[in-house]
Amino acid sequence: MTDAVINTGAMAFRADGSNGARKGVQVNRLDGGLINGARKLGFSFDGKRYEGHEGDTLASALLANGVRLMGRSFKYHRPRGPLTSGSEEPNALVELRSGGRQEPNTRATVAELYDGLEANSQNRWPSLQHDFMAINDRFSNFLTAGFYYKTFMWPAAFWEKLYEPIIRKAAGLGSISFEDDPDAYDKGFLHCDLLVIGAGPTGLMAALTAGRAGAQVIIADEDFLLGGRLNAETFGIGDLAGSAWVEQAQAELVSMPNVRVMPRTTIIGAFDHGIYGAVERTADHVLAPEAGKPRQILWRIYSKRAMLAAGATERPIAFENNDRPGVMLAGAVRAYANRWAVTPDQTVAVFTNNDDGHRTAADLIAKGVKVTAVVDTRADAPAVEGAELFAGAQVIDTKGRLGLEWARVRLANGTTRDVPCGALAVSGGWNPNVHLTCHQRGRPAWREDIAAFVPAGDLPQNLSVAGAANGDFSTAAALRTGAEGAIAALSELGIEAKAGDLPKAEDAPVNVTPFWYVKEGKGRAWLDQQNDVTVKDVKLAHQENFRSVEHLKRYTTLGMATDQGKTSNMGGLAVMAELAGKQIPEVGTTMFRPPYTPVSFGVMAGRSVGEEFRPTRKTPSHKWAEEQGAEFVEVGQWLRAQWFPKSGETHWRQSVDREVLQTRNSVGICDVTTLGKIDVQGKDAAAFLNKLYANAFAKLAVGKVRYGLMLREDGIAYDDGTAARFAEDHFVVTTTTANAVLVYRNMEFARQCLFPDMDVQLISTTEAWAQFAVAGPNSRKLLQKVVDSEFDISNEAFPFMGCGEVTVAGGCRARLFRISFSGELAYEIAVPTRYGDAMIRKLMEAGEEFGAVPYGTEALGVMRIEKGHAAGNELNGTTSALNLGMGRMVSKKKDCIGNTLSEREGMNREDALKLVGFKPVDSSATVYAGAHLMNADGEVSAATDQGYITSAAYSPVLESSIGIGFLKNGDARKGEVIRAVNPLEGHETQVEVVSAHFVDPEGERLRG
Amino acid sequence: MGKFDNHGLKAVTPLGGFEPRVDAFTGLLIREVSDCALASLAARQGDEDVLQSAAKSFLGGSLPEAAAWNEHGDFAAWWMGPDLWMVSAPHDEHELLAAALKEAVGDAGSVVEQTDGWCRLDMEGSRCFDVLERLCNANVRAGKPGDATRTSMEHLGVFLLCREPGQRYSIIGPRSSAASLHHALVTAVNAVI
Amino acid sequence: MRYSGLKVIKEALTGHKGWRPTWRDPEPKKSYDVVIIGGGGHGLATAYYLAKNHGITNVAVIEKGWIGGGNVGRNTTIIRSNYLLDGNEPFYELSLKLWEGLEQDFNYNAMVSQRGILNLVHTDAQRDAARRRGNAMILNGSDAELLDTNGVRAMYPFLNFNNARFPIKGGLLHRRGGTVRHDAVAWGYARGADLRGVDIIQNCEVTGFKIENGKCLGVETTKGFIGANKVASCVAGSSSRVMEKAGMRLPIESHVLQAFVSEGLKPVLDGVITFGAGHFYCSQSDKGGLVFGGDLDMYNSYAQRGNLPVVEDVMEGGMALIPSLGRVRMLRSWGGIMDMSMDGSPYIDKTHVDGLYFNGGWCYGGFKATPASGWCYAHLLATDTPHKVATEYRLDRFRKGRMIDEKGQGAQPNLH
Amino acid sequence: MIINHPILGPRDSQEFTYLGDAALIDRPDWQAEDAADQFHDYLYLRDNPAGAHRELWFHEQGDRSWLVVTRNTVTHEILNVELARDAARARGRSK
Repeated sequence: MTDAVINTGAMAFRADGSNGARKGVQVNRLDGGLINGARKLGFSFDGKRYEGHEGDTLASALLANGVRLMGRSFKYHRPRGPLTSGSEEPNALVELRSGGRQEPNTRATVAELYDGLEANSQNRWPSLQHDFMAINDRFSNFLTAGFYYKTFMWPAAFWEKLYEPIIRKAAGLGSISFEDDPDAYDKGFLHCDLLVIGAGPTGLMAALTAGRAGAQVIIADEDFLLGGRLNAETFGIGDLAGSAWVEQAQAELVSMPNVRVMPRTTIIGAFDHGIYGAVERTADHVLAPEAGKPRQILWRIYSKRAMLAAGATERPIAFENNDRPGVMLAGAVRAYANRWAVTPDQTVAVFTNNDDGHRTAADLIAKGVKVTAVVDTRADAPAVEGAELFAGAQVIDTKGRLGLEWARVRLANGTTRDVPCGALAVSGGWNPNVHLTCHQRGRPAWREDIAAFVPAGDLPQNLSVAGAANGDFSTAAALRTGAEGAIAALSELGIEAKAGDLPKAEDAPVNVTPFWYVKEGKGRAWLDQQNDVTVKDVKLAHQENFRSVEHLKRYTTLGMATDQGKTSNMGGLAVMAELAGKQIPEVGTTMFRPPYTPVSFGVMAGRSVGEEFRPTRKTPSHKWAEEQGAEFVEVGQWLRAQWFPKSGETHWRQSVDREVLQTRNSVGICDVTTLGKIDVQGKDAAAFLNKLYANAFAKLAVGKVRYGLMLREDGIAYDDGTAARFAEDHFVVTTTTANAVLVYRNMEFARQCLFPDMDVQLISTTEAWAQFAVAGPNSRKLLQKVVDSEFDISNEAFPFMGCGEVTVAGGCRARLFRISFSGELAYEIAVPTRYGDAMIRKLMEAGEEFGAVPYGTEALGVMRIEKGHAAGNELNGTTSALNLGMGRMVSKKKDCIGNTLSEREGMNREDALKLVGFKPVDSSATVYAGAHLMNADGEVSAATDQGYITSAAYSPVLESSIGIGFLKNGDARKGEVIRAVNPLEGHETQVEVVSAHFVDPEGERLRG
Repeated sequence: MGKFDNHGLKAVTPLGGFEPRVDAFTGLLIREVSDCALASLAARQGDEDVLQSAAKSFLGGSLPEAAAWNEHGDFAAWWMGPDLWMVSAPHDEHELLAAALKEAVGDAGSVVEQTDGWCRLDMEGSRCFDVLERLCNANVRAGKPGDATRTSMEHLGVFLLCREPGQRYSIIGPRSSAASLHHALVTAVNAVI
Repeated sequence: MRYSGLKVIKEALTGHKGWRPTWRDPEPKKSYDVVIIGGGGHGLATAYYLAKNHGITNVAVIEKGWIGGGNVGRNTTIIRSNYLLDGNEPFYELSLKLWEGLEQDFNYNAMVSQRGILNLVHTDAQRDAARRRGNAMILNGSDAELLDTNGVRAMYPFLNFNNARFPIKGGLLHRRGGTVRHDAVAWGYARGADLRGVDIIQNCEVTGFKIENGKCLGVETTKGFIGANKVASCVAGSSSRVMEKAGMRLPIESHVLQAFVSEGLKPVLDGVITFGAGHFYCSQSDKGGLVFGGDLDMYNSYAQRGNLPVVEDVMEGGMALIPSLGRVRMLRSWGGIMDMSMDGSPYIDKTHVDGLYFNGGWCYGGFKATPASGWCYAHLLATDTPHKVATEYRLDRFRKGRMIDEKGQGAQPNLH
Repeated sequence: MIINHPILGPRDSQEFTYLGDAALIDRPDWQAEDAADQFHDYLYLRDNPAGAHRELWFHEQGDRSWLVVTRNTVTHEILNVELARDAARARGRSK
């Protein structure tokens, strides 16, 4: 993979520790970090301008500028700042960009900063600081979990008229602009031996191991910087700083042609048989994509083996008012400090139940940030250097209106202490990122020693898990399991990979004492910060018997936020477990479904948008028709000419009437290429068609065409067309335009599955021939001018339902069929498609002396209705041959698909629907397709329904609106006057039941 | 104009021009190829071996194996399905390819003219892999010369013939959708280059 | 306990101590008049109407997992009465009428919200079909309006009217259609049934039937044998698996249908919209998420999850219809098991075993049918005669050639 | 899903069209005494197993072979793939 594209820009300033340019208004900017201090980027938030640096996220840049307040919660509109530094962020959601590019609910924590970035806060009015809807917070006692199920029911009409509109207006998070998204999106396909999901120490080690072994490797990470937690931590690998080791590993991977390194790429789902969905954000870190280039790409990755090395997500501890801006996860605070050189505030406190929180304190202290206290729930908490430790203590409350000011701590001795802090770094332990292992309903298992769920049970086929995602939290374990996992995966593919020497790395054990929520206090402690689900809500759910995890989630909306429960599910489960007196796994596990993080409509649609939503099929005469100013209509994927307006015609009916009359009076020409054409050959071709068509085909003579009706096995008619016999062992079958694909498929089914020993070969030739209907009394005369003179196409030599090969225009090969859909003397002539454009011009030129007209699908429809020919509206999937008036065509003497079941009683009722015609008693009245039929007298109701009109048109020949349709016992009711009712549009028309063959019922014209 | 093209009807290419279309990009060329006659060739049941040898003498070489294509002088052929091939030859000399092929194989095979059922777009240049991986699920990077893969591009079923991995391909799709296929290719090229 | 705004206020002021379990968790009795297998929407509704309409309260609903955990807990929440055929439309019209009074009836706010359903029309043939359907709806007492392009534009100006591959030519609007908070339906029926004495037994799986001399005497379960005068299966996607234990082969295949919800958005879409030219339909929940879906994955499956191609297909349809969705994100997807019948219409019928009844084959239309399904099934169980709007939902209709095939697709379940 | 085509090797299921139970190969004899019943059972009744399921897939965007795929409907694991024509012959179908 020589063309592996990777933005290595970030690497250039990894080692750059200079900070000269950073200070100033960036009051919380620290030294160091993996940002480019030399490159300033201007951006705005809520209209106010700020500066950040290359390598920043929107959140890190805002924090650097002393901004903690970034959002409002869903229900109570509580002020919120970032909780995390990653894609699991529930609070700091913004509307990014504007106009058609406005993007609601973007996590500021992963929005890469670019020059000119524009962001606005959302779900607040009139401003983020002063949000009117924050009044909800005052009424929170009334707005508990599920309160809406118990009220808003009286008076009944008020729900939709009053309550719901208010709720709908208040609900939701970000908004869309309603402008079309101007950006393009691509899709693509990649293949590999090993897909490594996540480029932290585990993933990098796995990719290095596999890459060195020569395997085809893809390593993807959602971050724009590879390295995972190594970028957020201070500990090194071997002799190198963590980030320096990452840089080295990345350089080696990029140098390998068999490795594709994909930063900014999120694996969104694990699908069957090793197919992974991946979204690569190719232009979200710039102002706008280059012209023609996509904003994002959806990759479908076909992997032989995959390794999940997605790390872990830290979880919070719930306590009263734990949601103020400044209360953050401890690992996130550490990441902001170490990677982004930012502290959320100059004074920080830590609240933890495990050793990890202590790392945050140490790193902040090393960066010169004042750590006012380390509150550890464990009585035996290890000492901290440079900060006061409260062991066996808990944070029980916080204060600060739009941002944290201090935290109240209950000490081990029972007294309280208020600790000043602008930020509180909270660690409740880590949850392995098991999400992808659940995508095929694998159920994680509880591991007591780390107090977390780990992957278990049925993992997606050929997926292994390593590192923190598997509960192995130390860096050394990450490197080791990454390498071992790669070796094991490749050995299954017969590729030998070597372990090599692993660099030395920290190997600290996990010291965690489960602690989920602080029980003290009467206020609210948040579990799901975005959806405002509190410990009290879970207690209420328990009280009301919503005790399984599924009921809990649905009743309280816990875990239904845009973070999909990544920061909230475990807390909710733990509270419920305690209330129910059960162990956490007894309450249930939480399963995750795709996508891992939310994905845009745009990227899932790719290029299938607008006029390119689906391919367009054009007829051979398309260009010519365009020149004539034809109106086009979609018929499946085809564009067909609907009518050909002439100057002076102001209404489509004028054009259509003219086309019909001129065809019936002289000659008209229509492109019928779209009809399916299937070539059927073989010794058993005739016997085969005899099975497929309801009517008999075995005895059709060579050089003849026959109409055929195809039934489904259930006896319902589904397609009709003709079969022309060119030789004993050669037929060409036509299908309707709409069913071409289906008929061809069904024929293959019959050939391969039902009659495997029949000698039959099938192939579609729909597109190979440009075919034109030439219809009307002058059609023969016209064709005689075009068909070469050595071919006799007189009535005697080329009778009705004849077919043969001819040449036209002085030697061009053609096929001629004497068949008629219009009911006129008519032919269909086919030439190789490349000559189709010339052929329509030739036909029109030859027809000039007859006043030949081109006609479109509308005139075609009028003429077939005048003749009572069934089409799609009649072959609607519920009508049998009997209904269509073709019951006698179904041969009882042979086996064919559909004949046995067509004999069922329900399909042969005495009052069965029959296809008949309808003519309005008042010839100026209109008949509507879709009208229902009622007896002349009596009530108009479903119970008295007599049938329905399937197709209707204005017949210029009869100078009346006419229709055909299905009427109970219709063929015995000719002459009866009934009503066609159309209450939908307020019409009722008296119609006379007539034969469906309005024009030339004896069929004399076609034989003339 | 070939020897069978001397009548009053002027041919147009699948993309609608009188001349095949060429689109040039930096390091990549998309070329419409309209000078091929095509005919499908299917073996009749029980006559598979007869057909193989008749085809061999007609083409000057064996019919290709599954999922492959090959060429022998004027003739090329690709595998379409079990006991089914497409044979291709220069149109000017072989407009009546189907008839000639039928004569050669007799009752051992069913032959159907396919010349104008298809459009062919050839892609040449160094960025073929990058373009193709945005269009179809064929594992082109693992491909070899002589591969003939049926795949789909932007909802269109096509045959992808590998002439030189990473460098030269033929994409053969339904003629009526030639414009859509061409649009898909050009769009993908613009996205990559 | 009666729910009301006043009650909510009172509880808020007294620390929410008064709320009782929404339903009890009793141990099963030795036997019941009726045992309903399946604690989904239909099973719970059946129990509710057995008690309420027929006074039969010695009833157990037996649920393998948690009530409401099947398709009533995972669907796109749409209710409508816009069917075409005589065998169907009266039934769905009854259902819609029941929805309209449901919340006051069972005293639970399921947020029945009739904001209208619009089925878009792209061709003349589709308009003809829409007219036939609209007329059938009106003749059956439902409501319908046929809109032209401008009528659609006036409702939803942000649909693609500029460069659509399949231009919008109009639509069939069914104003009484809408959405319901789906989980609340299960809970509301459960609460209503429980209050009337029905035992709801969760985490109790049926492992077999006790059938002697052609008569069903009860069910074997993971909590032991439970006797019953009548046993009523109502297990949606598990129909084939459960009825196999009674020796039945059904005209049913199980397929997976995926559905999706976007991140929360300020109001975009007021009603429900169905895009006939692509496989996409969409509404917006009261919470702000766009709820959308499309076609089945097309293959038989009990896996309760789908695959990527259908996700793409659905979202392509979404973008084709509403180009301003480009930057909106899909948040969650899920897959449910649909018991797809052979003509797309359901079964509410007796079986060949005396005392054993069957309700199933709802395809992906089961949610909207919940009230009428329960109503009619209860009627059948109580009276041993089919309810007048459900007379066609017989298991033997294929033998007789009396299919109720709305889509006209024939005996291929995944096409309905 | 990936279907291991007996001729072409692994192919994406997107290239295929699904029909259903492979029992649809066993089309009854139209002249049997109880042909109506047999056709009813053939066309309408299904085992519909939760587990291994023999089913018909058509390689429509490929070589147009009908395949009989044995697939677990609970896990989607594919256990066996054969050409439907061979399977049909093995079940005694001919002309």
